[in-house]
Amino acid sequence: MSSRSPTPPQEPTPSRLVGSLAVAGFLSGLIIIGIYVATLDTITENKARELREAVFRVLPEVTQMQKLQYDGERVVLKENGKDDENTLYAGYDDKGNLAGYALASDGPGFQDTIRVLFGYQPANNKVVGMWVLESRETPGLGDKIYKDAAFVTNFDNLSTEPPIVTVKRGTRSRANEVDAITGATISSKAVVRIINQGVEKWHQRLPLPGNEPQLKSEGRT
Amino acid sequence: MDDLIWIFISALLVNNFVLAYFLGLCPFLGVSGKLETSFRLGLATTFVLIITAICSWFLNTYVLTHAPYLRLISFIVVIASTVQFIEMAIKKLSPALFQSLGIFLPLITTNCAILGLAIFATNRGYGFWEGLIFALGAGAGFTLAMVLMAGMREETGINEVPALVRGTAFNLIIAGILSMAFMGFAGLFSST
Amino acid sequence: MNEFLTAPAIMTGLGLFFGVILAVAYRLLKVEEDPRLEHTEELLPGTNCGACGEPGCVPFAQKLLSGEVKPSECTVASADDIDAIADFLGVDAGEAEKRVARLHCGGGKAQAYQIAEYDGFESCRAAAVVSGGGKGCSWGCLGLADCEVACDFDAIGMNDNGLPTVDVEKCTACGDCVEACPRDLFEVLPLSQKLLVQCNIPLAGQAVTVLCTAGCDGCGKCAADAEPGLIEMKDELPLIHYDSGLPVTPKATARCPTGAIQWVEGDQFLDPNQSHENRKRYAQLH
Amino acid sequence: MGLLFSLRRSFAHGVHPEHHKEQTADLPIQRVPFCSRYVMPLGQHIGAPARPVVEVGQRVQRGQLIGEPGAFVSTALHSPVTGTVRDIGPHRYIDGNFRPAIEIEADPYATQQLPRPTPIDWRSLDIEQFIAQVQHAGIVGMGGAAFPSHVKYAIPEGQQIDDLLVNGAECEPYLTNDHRLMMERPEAVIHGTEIVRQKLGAKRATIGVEKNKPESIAALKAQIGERPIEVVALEVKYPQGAEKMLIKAVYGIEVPAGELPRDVGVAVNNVGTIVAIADYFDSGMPLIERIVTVSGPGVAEPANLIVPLGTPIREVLRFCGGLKESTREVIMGGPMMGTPIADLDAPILKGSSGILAFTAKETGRPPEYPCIRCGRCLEACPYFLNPSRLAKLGRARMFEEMKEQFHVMDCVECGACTFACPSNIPIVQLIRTAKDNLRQRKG
Amino acid sequence: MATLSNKMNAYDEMLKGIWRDNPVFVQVLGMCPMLAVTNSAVNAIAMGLATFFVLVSSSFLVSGMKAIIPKQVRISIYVIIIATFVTVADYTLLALFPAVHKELGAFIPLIVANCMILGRQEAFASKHSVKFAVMDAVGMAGGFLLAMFALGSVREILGEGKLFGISLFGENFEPWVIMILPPGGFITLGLLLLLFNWVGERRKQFLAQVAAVD
Amino acid sequence: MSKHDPKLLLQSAPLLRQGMTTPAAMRDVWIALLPASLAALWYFGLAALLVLLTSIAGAVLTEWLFTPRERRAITLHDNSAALTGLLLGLTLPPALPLWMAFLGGMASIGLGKIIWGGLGSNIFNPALVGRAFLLATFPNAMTTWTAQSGPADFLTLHASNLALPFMQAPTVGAGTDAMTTATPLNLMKFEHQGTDLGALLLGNTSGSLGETSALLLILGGIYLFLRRGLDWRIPLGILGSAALFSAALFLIEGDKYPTPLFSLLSGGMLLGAIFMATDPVTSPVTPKGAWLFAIGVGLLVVLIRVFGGFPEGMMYAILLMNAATPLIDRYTQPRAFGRKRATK
Ligand SMILES: Cc1cc2nc3c(=O)[nH]c(=O)nc-3n(C[C@H](O)[C@H](O)[C@H](O)COP(=O)(O)O)c2cc1C
Ligand SMILES: Cc1cc2nc3c(=O)[nH]c(=O)nc-3n(C[C@H](O)[C@H](O)[C@H](O)COP(=O)(O)O)c2cc1C
Ligand SMILES: Cc1cc2nc3c(=O)[nH]c(=O)nc-3n(C[C@H](O)[C@H](O)[C@H](O)COP(=O)(O)O)c2cc1C
Ligand SMILES: Cc1cc2nc3c(=O)[nH]c(=O)nc-3n(C[C@H](O)[C@H](O)[C@H](O)CO)c2cc1C
Ligand code: SF4
Ligand code: SF4
Ligand code: SF4
Ligand code: SF4
Ligand code: FES
Repeated sequence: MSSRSPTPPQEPTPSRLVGSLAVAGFLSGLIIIGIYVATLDTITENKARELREAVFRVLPEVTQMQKLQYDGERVVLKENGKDDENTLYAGYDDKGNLAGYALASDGPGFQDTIRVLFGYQPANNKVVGMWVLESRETPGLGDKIYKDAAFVTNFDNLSTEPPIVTVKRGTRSRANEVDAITGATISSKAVVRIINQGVEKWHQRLPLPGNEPQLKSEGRT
Repeated sequence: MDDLIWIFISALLVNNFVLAYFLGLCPFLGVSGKLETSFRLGLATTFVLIITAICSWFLNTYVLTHAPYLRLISFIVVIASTVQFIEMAIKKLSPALFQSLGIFLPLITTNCAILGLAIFATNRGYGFWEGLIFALGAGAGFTLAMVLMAGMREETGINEVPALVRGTAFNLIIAGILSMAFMGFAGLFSST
Repeated sequence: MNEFLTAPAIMTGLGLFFGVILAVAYRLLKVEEDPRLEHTEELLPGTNCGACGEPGCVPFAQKLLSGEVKPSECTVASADDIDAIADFLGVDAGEAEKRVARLHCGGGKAQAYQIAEYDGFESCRAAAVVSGGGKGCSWGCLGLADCEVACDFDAIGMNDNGLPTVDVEKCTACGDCVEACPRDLFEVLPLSQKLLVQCNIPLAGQAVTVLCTAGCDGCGKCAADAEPGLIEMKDELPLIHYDSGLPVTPKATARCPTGAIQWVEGDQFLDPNQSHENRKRYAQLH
Repeated sequence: MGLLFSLRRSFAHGVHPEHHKEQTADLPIQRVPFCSRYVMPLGQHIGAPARPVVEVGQRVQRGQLIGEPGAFVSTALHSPVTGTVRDIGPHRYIDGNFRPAIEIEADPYATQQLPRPTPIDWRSLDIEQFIAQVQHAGIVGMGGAAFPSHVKYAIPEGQQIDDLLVNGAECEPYLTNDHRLMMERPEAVIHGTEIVRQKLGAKRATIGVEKNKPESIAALKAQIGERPIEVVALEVKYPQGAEKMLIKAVYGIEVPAGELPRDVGVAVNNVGTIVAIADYFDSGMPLIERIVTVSGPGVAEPANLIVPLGTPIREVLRFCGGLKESTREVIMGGPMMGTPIADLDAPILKGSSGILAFTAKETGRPPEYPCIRCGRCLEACPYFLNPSRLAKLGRARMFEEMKEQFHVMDCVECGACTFACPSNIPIVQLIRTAKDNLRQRKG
Repeated sequence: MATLSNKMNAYDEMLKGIWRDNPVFVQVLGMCPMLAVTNSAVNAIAMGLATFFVLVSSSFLVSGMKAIIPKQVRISIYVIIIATFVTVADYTLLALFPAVHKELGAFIPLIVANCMILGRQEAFASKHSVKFAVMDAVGMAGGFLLAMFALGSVREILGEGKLFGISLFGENFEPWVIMILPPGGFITLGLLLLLFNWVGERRKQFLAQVAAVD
Repeated sequence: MSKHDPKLLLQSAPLLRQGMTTPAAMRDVWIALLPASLAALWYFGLAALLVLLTSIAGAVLTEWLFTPRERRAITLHDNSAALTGLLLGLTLPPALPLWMAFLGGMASIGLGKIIWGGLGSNIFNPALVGRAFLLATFPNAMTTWTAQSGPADFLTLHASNLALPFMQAPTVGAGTDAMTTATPLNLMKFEHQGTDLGALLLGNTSGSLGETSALLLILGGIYLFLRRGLDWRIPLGILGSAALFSAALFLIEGDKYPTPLFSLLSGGMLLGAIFMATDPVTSPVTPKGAWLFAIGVGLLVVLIRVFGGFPEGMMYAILLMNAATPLIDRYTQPRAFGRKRATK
């Protein structure tokens, strides 16, 4: 009991209350913007690198990429603005030829939402790579969807026509089949379902072969 | 529609705020000793969660697109002020409602379930309805966990729990076992 | 660089906006409350023990504000705390006389006869409802510690003789033991009242001695030895009139044949040979 | 369901203890000889104690009034013997406490004859006079609770008794006093029933007897004649004799909690009470003796006895050959609801239906285990309480909750729950402790 | 107030937070971050350090400005101060340790809601000098860090057989998956608290014995 | 018969007791479980015996270690700790490393019972707490089901049984895979493949030790019922509601969902409904509450089995309803005699 004021504290004027709140807000705004600006470059760079790594992982033999946006009718180059569910990435090889698209898709897994990025070549209905961006699947079981190399490589060359199906481990025989992970059938199926949904969503939107967006500049972002 | 249902079920059972995300533990451990109170706190929390969902959607859509770096602080300021305003209004307009729900409001505004909801909803890019359903599910899940916990604590209160165990340690262990039981909901409606 | 302006601007705006709203709301929606209540409450111990006779600390605080009670009536708060409250409210702290719970029975295992054997739930009240628990004296202490359990301040312990001993230091005079005892043996008395009757039996003579060697047999010697008028024999028991203002001395205990009346400084039952002591004193006097 | 229960002539829940009545069921009622010292507690009944109207040293005749009713809910007290008043003061009562009592030393040379019978013309009495007479006769309920009978007959304005229910269930194990009474004096039972029925203005009377007493049922039926009295054979189940259960079994009516039988138009009397009334109006003899079953494995010679009130239990047992070496516990009343006796000098009271002695075999119990919430107590409790919860709360000293939420005050302490409990939890004792606590708080 | 402060020993203030008044084991504060991110020792330490930074800086600022903050809006202002420092911590982590930031994810902003931080401002920093406020903050945050580390390492050791990512028991160790799952968090913290109580009890008994001998 | 002699006992009435005691009630459950336990030995050989014995040992040892000295004599004597161990053992897969079975026994009693204050005070079924703990801790080992060995090779042991404490089973991958099979529920959930009802009744399918033979479990249930050892409402309510729910699903889409009969006879349904949901300590005491509890369990099992992530839902369904038991009890107080409504 350190504050033993004999009388209850006086009430200050409302304007002083409002004023001090405003001042606090002002100062805090200043500090925040300071740190934001100071870290902005590094953060953007980190993010870009991460993204590039992910895109390069799901699209083999790609060396350059650019960000695109589906605007409701067509796919256009995205210069800036926030990413949303209609954002996609195109990957190009050394010579600037389009090698495929990197598409993000998500859906419920065993525990929580799983978000994956997968490489897709609409020309030959193929998934050419898969990378888990986000998941809270059980360590030791569900996390094999990104930790188990055998599972991840399932997606390196996978036909999506007819849609991908999961089969019991070791019984994979067709081009559209994925070996499930023993003990994590559900997570495996979830990944497949998420990719199928992604393919379904994007297949119609992507430009036909020949109409692909060209690589602008030297592949920024 | 399916998505909305899954968001609700997920927040209610599979990814219960308290039992899977560890959000709102202070009131969960502190208040869940009495059933009546727990239930009312649950209702009040659901109410604040809904307010939060609305505020955060508003901020995300109209303010933060210009200044994303202000996300955290503006959430805090706006949610806290709105709730405080509502609290004063209830106190004045309906003392009965204030007695049953309002007295919890200050307690709730400072807990992490509220901020957690705003942040999760933003991170996941939820729209208005999604955010609202998420808040409803999270609130219902919080209430469910609170009420189950309160029932168990009232029951164990008259049992011969060893003196050394009684208290927070015991409540955490009960919560742990409850959380283990809630694992049974994992994968609900996502596997088929 | 315009970000350096937006951020502070938005924040200042938010601060102003909500500051004004809340300030206005505060004016319009304010509910009157005594502003001193909160602080008074903080100064109280917050144990909600009820020793003050109020249902808890908050109601006590309310009565403090309205002047119905004095700070010192809280028996749990330390002297410093009481002064602080009195200071804060600008009232008189009040005089508190230290009071403690005293037992009106000295018939432990070694003194009182057991006529039957009790077999059941270990609680005085439970035993009392099963034909008196087998103790010959149906007024005496049953020794199954209901009072010890009831005391929230850990002030009561059961001694080897099966009687509860009250730690004078720890007792806050809350009266819980008075309520718990099925035989109504406790009374909260000022610590300064050192002459105590440790028996409650309304019988006299041999009817008492066949039940308990420490019982008051109603002989009246204490009344005779004390200042005339101080002790009255009522229902075969000495009744001490402290309010008479007459001097109270250990003399009254000197000839008590059973030790039922005692001169107690501090805790009761500290000395297992007390009744023996009484007899010695009697011998010295004559 | 209601129909089903009424067809089965029983109530829901309850337990089936072994009835152990064979020890005394065939033993005719005998009279114990007089002894030297009698103790008549002033308060042997529910209500205010009687006021002594004699002085120490005064000579009293058998049947002479020695105590006046202390209030309306109180009855008169009469001397069980001819002798001299020795003391008026605290004496040990069966509940272990000391209670004011009149001690009478019997005159060893007195004949102990009653004055010549002076029948009372009950037909000419109006209800007030009848009530006054019953109160003056010192008659209280002999079914255990010792509630002054005349109070039951004082029906408040606006209420009407349609049915008189005579309780001959005798559901307590070991006891056979009511059974012997019904067998040996069926005419007195029927006669008493008619007196009370007519005075209360009830249309019908029903005598409820458990099926395990076919001789009693037959004897009663043989005496009815044209009277509007019915004898009903009830299922053998404990506590069939508890009045609300009996009403439920016979009429299918549930007496609301906190209300009395008369609120549903029923008056309930034990057969012993009925016979006491019959005897009083036939001979003018007030209540100075009663029938007591002495039984149990610890008694040398079990018996059904007519015992003058105030006789020390020790004397009754002596007449029955004393206690066996192996006796560990003596109780007054039945084994389910009786009171254990701490001091054998305590006297026989108006409400003492039996003296039972038990040996280590019956009193030795397995250790107490924690409650495993098996629910057997709930299924036993005829009052549909939750004894398991009550016991837990009782231990945790949460008395208010027991009362407010779990209706502890509705418990009649029948003991069915404790009987059924596999964990040997002293449920009834915990309940009684809590009730005692609550009563003290209120007072 | 000055006199009060003078009577106190700054080091005592610091030490009490670490053991006697440990914010987690004794005061049971800040449970949410405590449980949410302690599935490995590294995460626990990162979160602990972020909390440390926020608590110490806010205490410093609050005690420094206590004279000019109006009482009625003090809580709002504390919250603004805390939220500012949390944002600072958030961006710093994101820039310098993106991997750690990814793991801690949503829980860094939740430091704002950690009752321990606001509690210290209200109960201590706003009433004491800068020196004591900082000392107290260091002690409390240190105690928090310690508790985080204890929980994090137990969970990582049993849950993965590793500590700081280094394998402890060889390849064949069977990990206790539950430790990394939510129930494991609750139960382990419960058992740690139990252990803490038990040690405290034993200590009290021991001290009582020593006193008796004296 | 002198004045104070013999010193009489004072015991509160009633003096009579029904005769059934708590240890005897527990013993009845043991007897009722005997056929199913023997079947486990018959089908799974020595491995079954070892798993059962270690889980019992883990349970009993923990009970003994953590019970205050003065209560030890009676807690071990009441047969309940060993029963918990046995029930836990019956829910484990046959090839489980023994050290895990032991740990499971310890978790059952430690987390499921002792912490709560011992017999009668726990809210959750201890055996299932132990199993849930094991499943969450060692999900791989706990979902590795081996084919039945049959009485011929009674003595063969699985290498995995003998794994060193804290270590994985020595042969991961090929070795165990050769022996592993899917349980009827796994087949149903992931392959939409039924199992012959005859096999389910007799028990020659894979699964946990005690769950395979429906017939013997029902036999045990009947024995317990006759001995009044269980509350008949609970198994009846669970089986009834589960049957109705799965019948409804089956009618809607027969080729996707199992038949009701399959639901009732497969997996832990019967073991759970007869022996675990009926644990008196952790189920409601009130009759109405028992019905609610049972229906809740029945619905949850089918919900989890059909729509959830796990092929089997009995354990979680029971644990979840255990958590709700205090609330159920509170709101289903019997209506006291002569009172209008039950108050809460
Ligand atoms: C604690 C625990 C966590 C689990 N986590 C996952 C998971 O993250 N992903 C998954 O597909 N299955 C998980 N499972 C397993 C599923 O419940 C289910 O048994 C499995 O997916 C099907 O088994 P199978 O793949 O061996 O056929 C988990 C099981 C347990 C016990
Ligand atoms: C205060 C009080 C008043 C009673 N008044 C009446 C009454 O007016 N009429 C009546 O028939 N019974 C009355 N009773 C008696 C009860 O109905 C009941 O017969 C008695 O308590 C003993 O019943 P039991 O042996 O079933 O416990 C009264 C009881 C009490 C305690
Ligand atoms: C559990 C219980 C059992 C009882 N059993 C009997 C019994 O068997 N016979 C009987 O006459 N009264 C029995 N009574 C007393 C009756 O409830 C009721 O008080 C009595 O029949 C009223 O008649 P009375 O006032 O003439 O005694 C029992 C009471 C209770 C509470
Ligand atoms: C019918 C019956 C079923 C039981 N079922 C279980 C059970 O499923 N799991 C368990 O641990 N104990 C069981 N027990 C034993 C006992 O009730 C259990 O150990 C307590 O929950 C421990 O407090 C059962 C006992 C009985 C009488
Ligand atoms: S219960 Fe009795 S001994 Fe204990 S503090 Fe209160 S008055 Fe004193
Ligand atoms: S004083 Fe009263 S409560 Fe205390 S032990 Fe004696 S009889 Fe029991
Ligand atoms: S003693 Fe009370 S609680 Fe027990 S069965 Fe009888 S009426 Fe019910
Ligand atoms: S009969 Fe006994 S063990 Fe069973 S619920 Fe009732 S009190 Fe508990
Ligand atoms: S830390 Fe989460 S509610 Fe307090």
